[in-house]
Amino acid sequence: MSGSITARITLPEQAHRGEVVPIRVLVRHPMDRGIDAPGLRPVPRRILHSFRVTYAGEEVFRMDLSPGIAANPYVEFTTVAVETGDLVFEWIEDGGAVYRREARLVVA
Amino acid sequence: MNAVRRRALLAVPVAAAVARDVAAQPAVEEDFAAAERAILAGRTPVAGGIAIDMPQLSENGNSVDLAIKVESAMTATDHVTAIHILAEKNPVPRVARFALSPRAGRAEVATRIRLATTQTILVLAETSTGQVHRASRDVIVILGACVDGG
Amino acid sequence: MIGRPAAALLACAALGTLAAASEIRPSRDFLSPELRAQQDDPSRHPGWLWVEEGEALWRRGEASCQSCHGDIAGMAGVAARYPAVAADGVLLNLEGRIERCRTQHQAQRAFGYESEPLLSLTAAVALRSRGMPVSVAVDGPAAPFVEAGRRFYETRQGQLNLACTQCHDENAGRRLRGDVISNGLGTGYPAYRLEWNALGSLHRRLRACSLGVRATQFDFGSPEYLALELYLASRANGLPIEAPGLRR
Amino acid sequence: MRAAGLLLLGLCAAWPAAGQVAPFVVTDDAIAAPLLGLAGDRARGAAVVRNRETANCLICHAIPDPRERFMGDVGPPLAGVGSRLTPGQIRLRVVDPTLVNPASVMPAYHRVAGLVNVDARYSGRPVLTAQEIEDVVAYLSGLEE
Repeated sequence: MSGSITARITLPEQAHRGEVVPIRVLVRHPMDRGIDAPGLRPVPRRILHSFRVTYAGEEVFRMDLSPGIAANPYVEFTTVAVETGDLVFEWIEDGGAVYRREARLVVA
Repeated sequence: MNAVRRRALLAVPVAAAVARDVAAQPAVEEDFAAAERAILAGRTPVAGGIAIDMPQLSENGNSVDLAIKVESAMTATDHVTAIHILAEKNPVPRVARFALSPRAGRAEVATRIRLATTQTILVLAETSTGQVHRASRDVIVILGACVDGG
Repeated sequence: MIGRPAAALLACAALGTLAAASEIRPSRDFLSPELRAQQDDPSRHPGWLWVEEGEALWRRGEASCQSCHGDIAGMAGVAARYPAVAADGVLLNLEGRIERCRTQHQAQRAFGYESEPLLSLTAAVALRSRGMPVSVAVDGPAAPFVEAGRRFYETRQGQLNLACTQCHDENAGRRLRGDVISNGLGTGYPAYRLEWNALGSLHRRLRACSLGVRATQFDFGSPEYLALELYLASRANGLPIEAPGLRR
Repeated sequence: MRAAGLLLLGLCAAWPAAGQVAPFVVTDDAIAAPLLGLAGDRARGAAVVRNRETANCLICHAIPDPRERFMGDVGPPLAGVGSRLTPGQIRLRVVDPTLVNPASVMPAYHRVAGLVNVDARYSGRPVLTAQEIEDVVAYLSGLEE
């Protein structure tokens, strides 16, 4: 299952082989922490609980998120430029929905 | 979360205030110390080797910038495998866990976290050699005045 | 548009206004260094998520915005001229202008104030004026609206009996608890507000102000807030648009 | 956290009974007599001053308490106010500071007349009751140099 999600992925268009590339990711999500209070209609927790990035055949980054991550999560990490190809970004939401985005990195 | 700061300047958004206040109560609470013990799994942490970049004062507990750099060669034999963020006074003390490999090139991550109140942030970094590095920082969460419960 | 010459005329006619205006500082000057840096950095500013959605909406559909207006880049400077009085005498802010386009030219239903698509489109259009000086018309048909807005701004309201001017002019730069009081300009809206965890309109912020002094909260797009928005823009004439702003 | 929400609910329930403004007489720049002849309580007053839902004094003023952080600076610090002003002068300034200075930015805490666009939820009732005013006066009078 895969849905659409608004994400802004910032990375250099080009990099040299072996260069450490910074990647910044903003994704639109309320990160609902859930409500379970007496007298209120219970609202289930709904957050993006995992985020993984694969590139050139391997997982290069993974993050487990909690309700303690700010709404519209922001993540910054680095990866070594190994070959021209797509970085695949995948978020898993409570309930099992998976969101996927790709961004191309050209390696010279 | 954010009970104190979120309490409106005025007593208007009552239902919203109640809802927000209890929003982050986990079904089963794991306390801060227990969370740290579980990650350490019997290992004794080494102080240092971690730089935490976070403002000493945070204007709004909804979004606190946090950047972490761990000293590591990030080679196949010696690299950081995991970085953990724990928040002492959050309803859920385990805020995030990052899994890294040598493909990261550097052990540097940044994110934005929610803080219920003024507290201590703890960072643990596990390495492929079995070590755990430990560093902490205090952060003051400013009580805002112009809040509307939105 | 006649925005800038008109503003200059008004300033000459009323030296008092000119003197006061010279003390008004851009909203960004009141932000913490962290927030200011983030406002300037699209890769870290969550408001850009809405901009992205707005730019997609601009191109969407058969009778898209783009089919009449061309690329959204052509919207440069437009947001700086709003609120403005339309030919039929109605005061429109940028949101109102977009809604009119929807209903009159695109034969679509209005998005509705504070709806996600309207916020997104407004943010995308406003971004095209980012850094440009506010230049709203304050004379001619706009004059009575500016005057109504000024009266609202200067009237003590609510159970706490406070006028906007008492905080945003007389006490700007001082602290309410941990909050620094700004000059109360709307130049950053729609803005991503950390308290909301979302993008919101100036009128949403004004409703929070009214709540803060325990005064009647007027509706989104109400005549009261529209006139106030124009008056705030007249105070900001010459200062840069910051939208999408980042606020605590 | 949950207690905070319940407290708010409690305040709402108390509103209808609180919609009264006590009569007072201004002599020079003071209200010499306690409102309704009530006795103030310093500890209760200290709580009212800190309460963000009612008086919310610290949004604008600082009090001499190192445990309080991020107090406002729109109004003067309250340390030593008990030495600078008599209880009657403090009472008038809390009840309605516009009677001392019409342009005062400080809200009137015990007034309902002449207010504009008051939200219906607050209409017809003062910010503080006569008892709360007396408690605040007792607390502030005790802040001596």
